[in-house]
Amino acid sequence: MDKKKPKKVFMQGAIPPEKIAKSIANHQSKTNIGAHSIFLGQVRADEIDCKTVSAIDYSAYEEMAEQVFHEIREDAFSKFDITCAHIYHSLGEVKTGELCLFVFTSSAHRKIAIEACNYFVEEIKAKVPIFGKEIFEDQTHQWKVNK
Amino acid sequence: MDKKKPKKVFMQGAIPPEKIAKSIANHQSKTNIGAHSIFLGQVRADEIDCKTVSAIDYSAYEEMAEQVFHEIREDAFSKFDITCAHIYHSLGEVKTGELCLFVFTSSAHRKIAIEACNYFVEEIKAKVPIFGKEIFEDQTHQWKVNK
Amino acid sequence: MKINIKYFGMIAETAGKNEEILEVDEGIFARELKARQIKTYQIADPESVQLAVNQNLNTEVELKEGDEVAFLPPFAGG
Amino acid sequence: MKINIKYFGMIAETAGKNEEILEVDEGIFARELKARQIKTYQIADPESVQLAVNQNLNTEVELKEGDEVAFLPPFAGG
Repeated sequence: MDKKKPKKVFMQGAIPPEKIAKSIANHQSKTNIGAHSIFLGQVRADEIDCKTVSAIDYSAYEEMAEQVFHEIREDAFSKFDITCAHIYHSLGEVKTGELCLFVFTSSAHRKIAIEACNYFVEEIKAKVPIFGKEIFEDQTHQWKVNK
Repeated sequence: MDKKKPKKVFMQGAIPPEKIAKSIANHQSKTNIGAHSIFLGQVRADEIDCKTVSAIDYSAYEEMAEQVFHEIREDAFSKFDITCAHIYHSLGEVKTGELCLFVFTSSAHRKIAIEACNYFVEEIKAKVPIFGKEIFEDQTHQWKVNK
Repeated sequence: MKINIKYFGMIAETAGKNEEILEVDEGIFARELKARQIKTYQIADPESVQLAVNQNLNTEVELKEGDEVAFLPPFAGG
Repeated sequence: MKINIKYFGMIAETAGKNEEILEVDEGIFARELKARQIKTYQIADPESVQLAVNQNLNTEVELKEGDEVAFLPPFAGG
């Protein structure tokens, strides 16, 4: 069920820590879960050519991105025996120190939850059309590229 | 610094989801962090011989356990380029669906945070003298063994 | 025939627009449209640019009336 | 000499106590104390029992007056 429901991944601005607490609390009724694995991406104040990043402004090809997120979910559920999986990604400005990505996987056993979480993170970085403008403190910018 | 401070790992009863949100929020001022990896252990309602687990009652050889946690931390900081690491484990009764373990690692880069988190989880399961009494719904019990 | 084009990130910035409708000849391939627009807007680092035709990454497809073609710079999610 | 013994988990349950002070002969090794207590309390699955002498896992050490010896069943953290 959980698997089939189309999920909204994008949210405007930073992901608040309370959202993570709420997601965790929502899984306490699922007593077949033994392990949760969570990955959080946080915007770093990188220094590039003596300028410091103060925020990343995220944009995306949203229709395609939601479709790719859906395919990644389908793949993950066929590869891993997970109970549930949730992904949230920011759009718009996310300041340094704030969270831009939240991946949350759950399973009866730890290895499966952890592997599935890693799978999601790598797939998201590689396949989802999301773009990031790194804004420096002096308001100049450069475009971020995933490594 | 973070590394040297002796940390209290054990807490009485289940770990509330709000504690996780608070730990995350506490790291938003550390703008050299790019990735957090979190592992949560949740008590499963396993069925064994037609009886269902309703809680685990955790006990530990506390003085030794705190020392082993400290050694695991020292090892992890020497092996992985992590910014910070936090571990919390429950003592006493934790009901099914509630959290008994919270491991939280942070790094500039995702692979390091994730690997360090896995390292902590495996080391904790293997090396820390913690014992778990699985209490069934009929109040009988059996002793849990890590696989 | 008409093709709906979308530009993202660095490419939208270079092109100075997020979308446009182009009138092109029948039989044009996505890769040909890519080459043409890269030249038109002097888009930097062309090898790093991916095209999505109707949301599928593919440059070896012949375009049809009404297709949506997106010009995508390197991904930076997460 | 006196040795402080601690029992945990399943072993404490079997022994019916969490700790005791035992009077033993000088020169006794941890493994000898282990064998003795396993017999005394009929502790099940002796291979799974680990001993910590002053918080270090080790059965090949000679015990000294005042040592703390913990009998540890399989770990179950997490």
